[in-house]
Amino acid sequence: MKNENNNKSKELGLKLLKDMYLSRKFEEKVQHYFSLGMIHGTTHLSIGEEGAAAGTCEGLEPQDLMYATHRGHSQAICKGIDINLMMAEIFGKVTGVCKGKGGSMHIADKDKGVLGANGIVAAALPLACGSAFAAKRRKQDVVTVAFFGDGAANEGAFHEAMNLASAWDLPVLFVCTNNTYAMSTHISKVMKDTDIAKRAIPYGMPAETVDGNDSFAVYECIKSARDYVVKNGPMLIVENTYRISGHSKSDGNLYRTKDEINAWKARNPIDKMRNDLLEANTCTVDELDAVDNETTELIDKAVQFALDSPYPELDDVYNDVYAL
Amino acid sequence: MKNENNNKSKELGLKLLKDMYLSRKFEEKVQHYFSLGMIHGTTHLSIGEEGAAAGTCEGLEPQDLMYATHRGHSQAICKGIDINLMMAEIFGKVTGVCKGKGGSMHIADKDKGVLGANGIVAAALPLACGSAFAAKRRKQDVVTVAFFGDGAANEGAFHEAMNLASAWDLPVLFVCTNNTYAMSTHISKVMKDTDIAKRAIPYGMPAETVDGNDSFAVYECIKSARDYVVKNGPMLIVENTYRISGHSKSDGNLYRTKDEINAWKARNPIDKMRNDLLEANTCTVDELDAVDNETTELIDKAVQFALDSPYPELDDVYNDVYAL
Amino acid sequence: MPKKEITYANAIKEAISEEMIRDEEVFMMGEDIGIYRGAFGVSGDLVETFGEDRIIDTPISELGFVGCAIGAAVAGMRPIVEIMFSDFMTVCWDMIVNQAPKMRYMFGGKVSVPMVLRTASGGGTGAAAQHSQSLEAMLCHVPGLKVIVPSTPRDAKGLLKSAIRDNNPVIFLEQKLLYRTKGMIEEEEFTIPIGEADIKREGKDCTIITYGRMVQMCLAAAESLEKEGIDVEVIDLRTLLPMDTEAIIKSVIKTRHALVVHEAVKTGGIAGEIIARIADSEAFYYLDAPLKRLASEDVPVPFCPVLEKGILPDEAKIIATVKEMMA
Amino acid sequence: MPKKEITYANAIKEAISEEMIRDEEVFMMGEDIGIYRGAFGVSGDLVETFGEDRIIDTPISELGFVGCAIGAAVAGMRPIVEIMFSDFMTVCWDMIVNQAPKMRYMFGGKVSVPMVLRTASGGGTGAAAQHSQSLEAMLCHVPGLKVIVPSTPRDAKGLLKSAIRDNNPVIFLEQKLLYRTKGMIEEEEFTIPIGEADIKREGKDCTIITYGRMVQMCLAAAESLEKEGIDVEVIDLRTLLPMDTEAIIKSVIKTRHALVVHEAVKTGGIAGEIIARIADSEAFYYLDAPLKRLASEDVPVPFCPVLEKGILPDEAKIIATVKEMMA
Ligand SMILES: Cc1ncc(C[n+]2csc(CCOP(=O)(O)OP(=O)(O)O)c2C)c(N)n1
Ligand SMILES: Cc1ncc(C[n+]2csc(CCOP(=O)(O)OP(=O)(O)O)c2C)c(N)n1
Ligand SMILES: [Mg+2]
Ligand SMILES: [Mg+2]
Repeated sequence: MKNENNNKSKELGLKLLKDMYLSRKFEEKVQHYFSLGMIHGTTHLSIGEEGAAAGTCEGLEPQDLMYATHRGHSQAICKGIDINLMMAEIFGKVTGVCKGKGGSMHIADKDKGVLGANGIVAAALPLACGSAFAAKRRKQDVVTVAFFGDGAANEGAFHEAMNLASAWDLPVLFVCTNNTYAMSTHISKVMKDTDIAKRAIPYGMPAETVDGNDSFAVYECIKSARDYVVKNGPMLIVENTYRISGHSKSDGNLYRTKDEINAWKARNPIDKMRNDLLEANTCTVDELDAVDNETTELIDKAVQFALDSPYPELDDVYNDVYAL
Repeated sequence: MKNENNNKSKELGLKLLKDMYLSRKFEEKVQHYFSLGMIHGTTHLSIGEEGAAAGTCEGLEPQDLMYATHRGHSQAICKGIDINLMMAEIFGKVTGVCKGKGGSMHIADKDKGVLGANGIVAAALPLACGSAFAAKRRKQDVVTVAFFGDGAANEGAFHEAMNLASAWDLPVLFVCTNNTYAMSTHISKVMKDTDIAKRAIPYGMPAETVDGNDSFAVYECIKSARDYVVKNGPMLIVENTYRISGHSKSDGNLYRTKDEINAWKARNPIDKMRNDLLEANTCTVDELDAVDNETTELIDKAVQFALDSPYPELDDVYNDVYAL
Repeated sequence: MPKKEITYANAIKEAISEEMIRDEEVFMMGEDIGIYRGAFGVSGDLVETFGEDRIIDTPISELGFVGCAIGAAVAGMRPIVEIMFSDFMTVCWDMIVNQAPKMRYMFGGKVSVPMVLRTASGGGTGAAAQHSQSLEAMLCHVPGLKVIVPSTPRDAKGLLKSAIRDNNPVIFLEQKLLYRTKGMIEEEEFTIPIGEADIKREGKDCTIITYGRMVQMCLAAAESLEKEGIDVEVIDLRTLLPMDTEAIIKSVIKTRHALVVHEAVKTGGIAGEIIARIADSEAFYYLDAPLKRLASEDVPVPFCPVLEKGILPDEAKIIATVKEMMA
Repeated sequence: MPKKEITYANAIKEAISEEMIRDEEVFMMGEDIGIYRGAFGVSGDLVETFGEDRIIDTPISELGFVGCAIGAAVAGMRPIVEIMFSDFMTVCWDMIVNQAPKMRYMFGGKVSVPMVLRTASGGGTGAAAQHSQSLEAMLCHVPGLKVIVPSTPRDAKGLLKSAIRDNNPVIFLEQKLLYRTKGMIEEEEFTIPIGEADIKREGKDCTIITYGRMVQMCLAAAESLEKEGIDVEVIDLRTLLPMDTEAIIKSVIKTRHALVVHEAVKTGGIAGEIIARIADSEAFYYLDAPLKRLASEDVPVPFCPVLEKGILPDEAKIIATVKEMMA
């Protein structure tokens, strides 16, 4: 029994680690090619927040659906989107998962349950009610996750979706990636009470707060929340974490201290997972390094795929505006 | 001491009664002339809810400001708007308080602190933050009331205003006229938890619920809430009451029973006030009837003023679009 | 073909009802559309026929429930969503402008959003500035949407059925003042294709391009003008996006005169789009007079009936404008 | 007059700064406009100069803080409110369409709403469909608003100062791609009146009517066309609402050719309005060629730079269109 548990958590731990490595390395490449001018537009990196994304997505079932945020690379990767196609998308290539039309802020793949990142803060929350509505109507064992940030919790869309989901008992799992900042704005500046979990109270909705840098803990929390949601209706999960990277391409980090960033770097979810797995004697260093190496290769291949892919033809610009 | 209190509550009771009579009779006339086709468009009557309007407005100071709802006749009257000009407005006359351009849904008079009824449910809540912002900035002893309905509490504007006001400690008094219906939709159908006061919790905002048909109680509640707000920031008051009239001109009342309406008619705030004043021996029947008669006359005069007033000239249609 | 008389409101209800029977995935959401029967009575007894599971009363949360409809559409359902007054589209404008029409494109064609947003549009009801607008021009500026404004019961029914079957977000702007008007429709099932204008009256001297509530007014003006020897062609666009440019150009080449009439305020109205299409077409070379438009005055809709009537186009203004053009 | 060189972004900052010094009631609200200096760096060190009480970071609550700004304006303050990207106006569209521009009218002229809403507009930045739109045409359809789109640092500064002093809600659409462009302005204080077009280049053969980011492109095209013997007049509208129709008509009467160029998608764009004004004016009788417009293709803005560049007007397209018109 002990052994079986250990095997399970080993398997799970390595999976979570792999997810997080993929996310981290994916974004490091994006950052790199962005700085070289080979990726355009803007990108919002989630470096430091991979624990929240990995734990959340692993806690779901494969058929579950998800709406991501503008900072959604890791969310999409952990949900299982093809990293080659996603990398190509961010390079604007025709092989991209959105044919180069969406880019970093609009990564989506319906077949993988990724119903899209969104450039409009909090807009995903009402949309998530829709797929949940459909699933409930069809009596499917499907939960929809709506990711959103601490800043997004101040938008009207948050309130309307929370109210609608609770009034109609929709199977939506509202997941707040609370990194305590909206761009430069600290949560304490824009919320009188910064305990986001309390925002579930008016809707008679249960809520839980979890250490988002502990992907094991997130996984456990989401797993039982999913059980609850599919049977009873919506729930709010607040995952506390930290964005180590800047907000987007143009962030002078004037609003926070190096010390603060460094403290969170030290607690980053990948190193934490490695330490936890080692300390519990669940894995050996070699096993962990194998994941490290494997993911490096996968990401390198994704970059190569993107680089090798052509840009779309101009003619393609008219396609996909309307469905037949 | 006892006597002085009694005098005070006599004066107050008669003032509240007068406000309520004015509101009731004003709207009965509106209903009448509407049915004759002499008033156009639509009107939302607040018959049955006068206790909430009267108690709230009397609990304020004269310099306080107020944003009304679409069901705002009684709110505006109790705040002290000129009933002649208001009646003329509803008749679409040029002497109207908005020169006939606003009508029932847009009654406003800045000089009386009535910053406008609003045709868009919940839109007034953010606007109220603005005058409160100005008052706070100017260190004025001014509170802004934002009236809204139970249904309006489901709009995003409600959430954003509540959050903004609390984050910035703005002197806004959010007053919910909870008549348990939004048109035909019962509150229990659209809120998992119908205790609207709880909606203040996430914002670290105090809230209180009061019997909206007891205008004395409302007055007391608002008076102390005003004290709190001007010193500390926003507060939410929920005033439970009932709309005896239909939602608007076209309401078949299919969504509620005659019994329900009759039960609330029996508890209507005007009769309640009369009974309370009599039972406590604060007033005599004659004193109460005097108010009754006086207000009948005042409203008759208002109607006459409106009837005697001319319609605007067509040329006037271009005025007031832009300020110089 | 056997025909029957029906009101504009009932034609809409019939379309919904037929499509709900035809396709289990069709359902309707909106404020007070159930037992209240809708603010304009359009849904009638639909809730009794289809139950509260398919005719769904929502909270006053347009952003929430329109978003929910979009999400349900992406998931393969076919929501019809009702916004009580078209002015309230503004409170969920992000969903209408940034979400529904762009998802398919942004996601490389992998999703579709088969949703219909029905809403009551226009003035003339004494409901003042926030309940009387005609906002179609704004919608026509959003690629990915389709925009329909029916002027008769038959068009309303046929086009709504097509809209429900369409795999794109369609905004269906019902005309408040037409709800109680009557017209003939066939007993049998029929649809009307989206994107085709309808020549409601043929004529050879002047083309009036219009849609919605203004159609009847233009037809009445045309009758009067006929008596004065001016033979007016009235084109009812029916669908504004996509627009049937061909029908417009063809007619203007024939008549050499074009007037656009709409109820929306003039500046920024869709008349500009129509005129630009004419002015950059072969028809330009045939024109015998300036291209004209008649629309509401550029002011918020005033409450007072005298003022409101004054800002709207009417038969007399149409007649005067056409005469001026033909002079 | 001594002159100095300044960027478009800094010209805007200078206007804000001067007006804040001039009038205690002026303040600014928006997301991350303080220590972050604004998403496009426009506010720079304003927060250090004026403090957090007058340069106010808001929650992500556009509906909330734009409403708050309107309320403060009604109370006599002069808010400048920043919406980070103009696409986000959609989340507070009700405030922009139904509240700010209508309050004065609905309330019979008793209140005014002296508010400026500044926002970054336009594409070309690879930011895809929800961060690249040019939505000015929708705004121009709302009586009660004023709409400004400056194309140079000087226009930006002079017009923003006028906007801040104006007693009406003014939407000030800054052009993302112009923020870093430079131009000369006088050292002394100056303002530019709202509602006046500026002829950025005189010419006698063809009038190009444009505004915002497209102005430089049209001027460059005009230079090239001059070499081919075509003398183009370029009118920069600067203010779209109210529109300087007189300047347009006068020019078109002179040149007998008119082309409108804008970045917004073609269908429903403001070019239609401009063309309708020409086509229903004296200028109609002078026209030697169809009225043309050049605008973005009718699609959501695609992410991929190749595609995005493809949908936008550019110098080559302008040159080709003018040549076609003159042929
Ligand atoms: C409606 C809207 N307002 C503003 C923005 C600009 N914006 C993009 S991300 C962001 C901060 C979001 O903060 P949060 O929700 O905490 O997410 P995080 O960026 O921290 O992941 C802002 C203001 C936007 N995209 N949409
Ligand atoms: C944004 C918006 N949605 C819908 C409406 C239509 N409408 C007017 S009043 C009303 C009901 C409001 O309910 P509540 O807030 O409880 O106020 P009550 O009418 O009960 O006084 C509705 C749905 C509106 N005016 N604005
Ligand atoms: Mg955050
Ligand atoms: Mg109510």
